[in-house]
Amino acid sequence: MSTHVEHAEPGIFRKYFWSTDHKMIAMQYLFTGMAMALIGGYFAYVFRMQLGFPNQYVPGYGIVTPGRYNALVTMHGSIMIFWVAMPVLIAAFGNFLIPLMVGCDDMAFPRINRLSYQIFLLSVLVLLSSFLVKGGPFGGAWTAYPPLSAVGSYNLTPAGATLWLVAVALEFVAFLLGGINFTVTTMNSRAPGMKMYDIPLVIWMIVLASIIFMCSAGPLIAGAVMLLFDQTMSTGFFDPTRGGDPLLWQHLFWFFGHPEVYVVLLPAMGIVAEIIAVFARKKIFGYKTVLYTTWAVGFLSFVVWAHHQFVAGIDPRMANIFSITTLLISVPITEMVFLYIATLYGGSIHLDTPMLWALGFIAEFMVGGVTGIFLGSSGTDIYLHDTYFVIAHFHYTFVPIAIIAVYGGLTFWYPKMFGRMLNETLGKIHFWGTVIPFNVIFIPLFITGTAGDQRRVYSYALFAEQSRPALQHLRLTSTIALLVMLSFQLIFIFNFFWSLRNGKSAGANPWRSATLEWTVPSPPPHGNFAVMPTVYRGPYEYGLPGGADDYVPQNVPDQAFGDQNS
Amino acid sequence: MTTETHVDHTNYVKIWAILVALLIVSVLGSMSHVREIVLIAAFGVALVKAYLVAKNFMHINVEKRWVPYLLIVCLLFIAILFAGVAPDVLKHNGLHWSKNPADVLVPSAAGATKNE
Amino acid sequence: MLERYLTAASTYAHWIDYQFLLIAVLVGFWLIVAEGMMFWLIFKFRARDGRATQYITGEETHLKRWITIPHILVILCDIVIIVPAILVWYNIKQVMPPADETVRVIGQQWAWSFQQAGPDGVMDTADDIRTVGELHVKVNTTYHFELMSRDVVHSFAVPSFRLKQDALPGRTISGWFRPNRVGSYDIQCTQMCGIGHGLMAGRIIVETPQDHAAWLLHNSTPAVAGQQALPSPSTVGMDGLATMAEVRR
Amino acid sequence: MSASAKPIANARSGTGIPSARLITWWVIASEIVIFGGLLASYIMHRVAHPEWAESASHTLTWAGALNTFILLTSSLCAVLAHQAADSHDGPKAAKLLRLTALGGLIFLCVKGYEWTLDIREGFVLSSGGFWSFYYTLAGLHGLHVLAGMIIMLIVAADAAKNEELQRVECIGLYWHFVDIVWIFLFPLLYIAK
Ligand code: HEA
Ligand code: HEA
Ligand code: CUA
Ligand SMILES: [Cu+2]
Repeated sequence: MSTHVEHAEPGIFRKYFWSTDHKMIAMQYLFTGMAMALIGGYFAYVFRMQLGFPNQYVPGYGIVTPGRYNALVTMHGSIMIFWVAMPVLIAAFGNFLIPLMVGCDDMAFPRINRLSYQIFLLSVLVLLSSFLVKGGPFGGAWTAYPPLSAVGSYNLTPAGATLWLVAVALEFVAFLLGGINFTVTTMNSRAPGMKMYDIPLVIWMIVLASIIFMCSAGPLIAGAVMLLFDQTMSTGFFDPTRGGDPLLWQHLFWFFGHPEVYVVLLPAMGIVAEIIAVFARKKIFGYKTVLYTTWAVGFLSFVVWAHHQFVAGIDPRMANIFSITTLLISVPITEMVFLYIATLYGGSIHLDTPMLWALGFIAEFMVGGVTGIFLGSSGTDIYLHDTYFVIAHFHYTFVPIAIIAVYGGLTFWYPKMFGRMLNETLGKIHFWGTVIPFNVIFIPLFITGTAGDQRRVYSYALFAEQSRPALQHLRLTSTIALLVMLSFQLIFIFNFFWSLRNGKSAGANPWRSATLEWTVPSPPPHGNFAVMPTVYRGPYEYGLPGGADDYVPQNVPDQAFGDQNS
Repeated sequence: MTTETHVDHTNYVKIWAILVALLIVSVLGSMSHVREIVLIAAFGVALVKAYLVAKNFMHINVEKRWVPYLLIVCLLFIAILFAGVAPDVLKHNGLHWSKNPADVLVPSAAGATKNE
Repeated sequence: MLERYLTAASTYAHWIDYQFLLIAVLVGFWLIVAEGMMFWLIFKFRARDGRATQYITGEETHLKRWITIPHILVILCDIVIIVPAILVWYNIKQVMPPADETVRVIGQQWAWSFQQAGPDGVMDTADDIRTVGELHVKVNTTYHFELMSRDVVHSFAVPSFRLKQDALPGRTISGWFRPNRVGSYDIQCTQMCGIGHGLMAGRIIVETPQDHAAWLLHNSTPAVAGQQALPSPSTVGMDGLATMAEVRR
Repeated sequence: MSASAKPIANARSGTGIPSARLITWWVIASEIVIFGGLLASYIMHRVAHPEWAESASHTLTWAGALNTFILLTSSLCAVLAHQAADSHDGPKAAKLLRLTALGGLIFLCVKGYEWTLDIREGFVLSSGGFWSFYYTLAGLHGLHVLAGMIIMLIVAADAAKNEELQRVECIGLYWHFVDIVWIFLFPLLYIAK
């Protein structure tokens, strides 16, 4: 998809599918992720139409039966998390940025990197193939609680369930390989002079996210093997009639599942940090403190998992511990958010599109974060668990992360990736056309959740309290807002492809940014740096008093202070 | 490569001999009928063996400090997992819940296959 | 606050509602402060010609205060939230007030069935009343429930009671509730349990003692085991049955 | 890609640990949590089900012990190979690595024989909780042995030409780790009854 033509010697296949270049692998992940986002968004459209207009014909799909509804929700959730948020935030940005920002020519292990994408692609194919098998794709929720997910006669999608499980497992393998590579590259291959605290925050956060992923995914991989055997070899790991325990899966799942939300949160936070620093022309307020809070989040994320299981049949005494740790984890995140806001103080804020997205991320994520407190305090979660309040909570975190921050990152690094600028006006229209409808989709869902709407239900017709007309109006509002939001995405897609050819030429450093990736031509050539850089300072030297320009790139020696011009 | 510390040939064979001796100990110990001896023979010896392999074959003691710490943190996470899950999975009853053989109160489960 | 959206019909509904309100006020305050601060800063420090950026590292003590103080206040807020939250939890899930009555609640794909003592007041006797999809209870009476599942994980939820508890196969989980308002309320299943999950509705009917006694007498014919396996039309309605039949196909 | 086309990134070593060894440690760390999760699940079930001891008494302790011996010995070969590689003796390292891989092969043969006996007695994957864990744990471990063997033979082929000698140590580290896992599987599956 990328337009820049290098030497034409490698064939199309070698260049686009067999490349070991980190930038090409990043593009592969990015475009796969975006394609999956369209699929996941399409599913959201279909089931929201069903909720807005129950049992009506959905244009572009048909009638949504209960079974299909479940499959749509399950696939929406799994795709958005595993095949959109992960590949775009971690793999695409990680691959593109790590070697460029730490100042080396490629990943430490380029072929492992290529293998990672190939396994990921395989997982996509396995997942999509489940749409073709008898019974259709898996419909037992993205959490796949057994015995429902383990027994074909319970879920009625035996083949789909197994394919889903295999796809998730393959995806994990892909990200384990990728994450290990990121970690090693960042630890070992930094430019000379780049000390621990000279690493840009986005790199820190992607690497820490990879490490959290690595440490939390293991038990679930083990669990996946057990579930696979339960499905296909009639073992009874999760079958209580044969000595197994269905709760075990829930624990293994959430031991991974909760850290996973921070695995996607951190890269988004990192992207936002870069953007804010550049467009506010400010050093990040308390760079080290941000890092300490990140470590704290990383560690604490391993001790809160059972807050998803307060009423799942765990011993009630355990809930107290997990409730306390859950509120505890809000402390470092609060601090991190406050530090970002404080960065704005004393700055000179340019509201270009990337900055709009970054600020939008903070504003929206805070709403998602504080609603987590309602859920984390065990007493109220009794009522709110598995209602639309939870749905609204995590869409207020996930959409800012996987959509808003990703758009921020894309608009920010687009010039670097493709050598051209995106159209600013279209960008702003797209921003407002996404963020406003986003709130109109999910604020009503907070209310329906508070009024008792449970999740994963294709129609509320049988529930007298839930079929009050007032609630149906809210659901309808949400659905219509989704239609608006989706239509505005067309502007982005147009802008994206149109600008590939017609955008203004970007030059090496259009945003006057201080990190290393902006010192090379856009798009960066194979091998990235003509001369391998040496690093002299931290990544956020903006607003310097007395310089000719208000910033100093990381690779400019102290004596040359003042006479650099990208 | 851990060139810094040159460990000589005989050393490795000696460690191997100790490991094999420990293996024999654990097999013999397992024949005992005293539960404690079996457990120590089984797990105490396993810990010692694992330590010997990690130290002498993997040279974890001369590796950079944070490497063993990293591995220990991974083990710690597993310990946390265990501590969080055991109250539900390891036990058969707790506060206001108990595991029941499925066929006791739910007649339709009586037909389900039961092993052991 | 929650009662504006949904009636509260059990004694502990209000505890949860107050806890919700407390959290809403505290985090709402901080949310407004944080958002307000952010937008004010964006406005105040918007780029203007001729104004230089300040060079701030964030290590300056006089500026760091602006982070540390709110930060400590937020921790205090967290404590103010967690203590009552755990108290609410403790009183609902950890202690059980003595029972006046006990019911057995069984989830299965995709219906709820209930078993309660007949006029003799003893469970597991011939006059036990077994119902499907409908549970009749007396107002102002403390009920213990024994919850189990026949097949997959379900979740027994009565939103108006603020009651929710997953039903796990292989386990019996008990809990309690005390209805305090006569009426008829929804029972939901809130855990994905297969294609009929959205159809797994039930009703809980809270009656005056007189009405309840009459109902007991009228229904105390021994139920035939196995008859309970299918949801009765009274719960799901003809609509639901038709869909369910379609689903099972 | 030939060895000379390696990126500069691969040659740098910010931590002081060569990248190849660093990545091996991270692989081992992520394997710890995989095996750890499975072992934790098994231990919990095992303690909860004293009746599983009966099933466990059918396992063949001699086979487990023999396999422990084989793995320990192959670990010795692996570390000797590392020593040879350290003194730049590629061909010797290759020979020792092949010996290590041979140990893996014998291990798998013993395992195969043992499983045949088990299955003949009617104990299969689905014969009950203990057996499910028994086959799953040992199977997952066996797959690691197999993977290790394959990589080891590839590394040996390079080492014989005195190329990529740093890999000898890495595959050794991995092999020792697999050995340690077995050191714990042996008492868990064969001794504790
Ligand atoms: C990336 C995604 C993401 C993030 C970042 C979070 C962040 C948090 N989440 Fe969320 N959560 C999910 C994704 C996420 N969550 C998902 C997907 C589910 C449902 C899964 C499913 O069931 O399908 C879920 C479900 C979920 C539950 C279970 C609900 C249930 O099913 O019953 C709980 C309960 O504790 C919870 C809590 C929290 C908390 C306390 C935080 C905290 O980290 C938030 C901290 C942030 C702030 C607090 C905001 C900033 C601070 C201020 C503005 C200052 C004011 C603050 C105070 C006074 C405290 N979440
Ligand atoms: C990253 C995670 C993510 C994201 C982004 C979204 C996005 C959306 N989600 Fe989803 N959702 C989940 C994760 C996510 N969701 C999960 C985990 C569940 C639970 C599943 C379960 O219960 O098992 C769920 C469930 C869920 C439900 C509950 C269903 C039920 O329980 O019955 C609803 C209901 O309205 C919903 C709606 C939406 C809507 C309207 C959007 C909209 O925001 C979508 C809009 C779509 C787009 C904007 C895509 C456009 C993309 C492009 C144009 C390409 C460009 C691409 C990039 C920039 C990457 N989601
Ligand atoms: Cu039963 Cu959902
Ligand atoms: Cu969580």
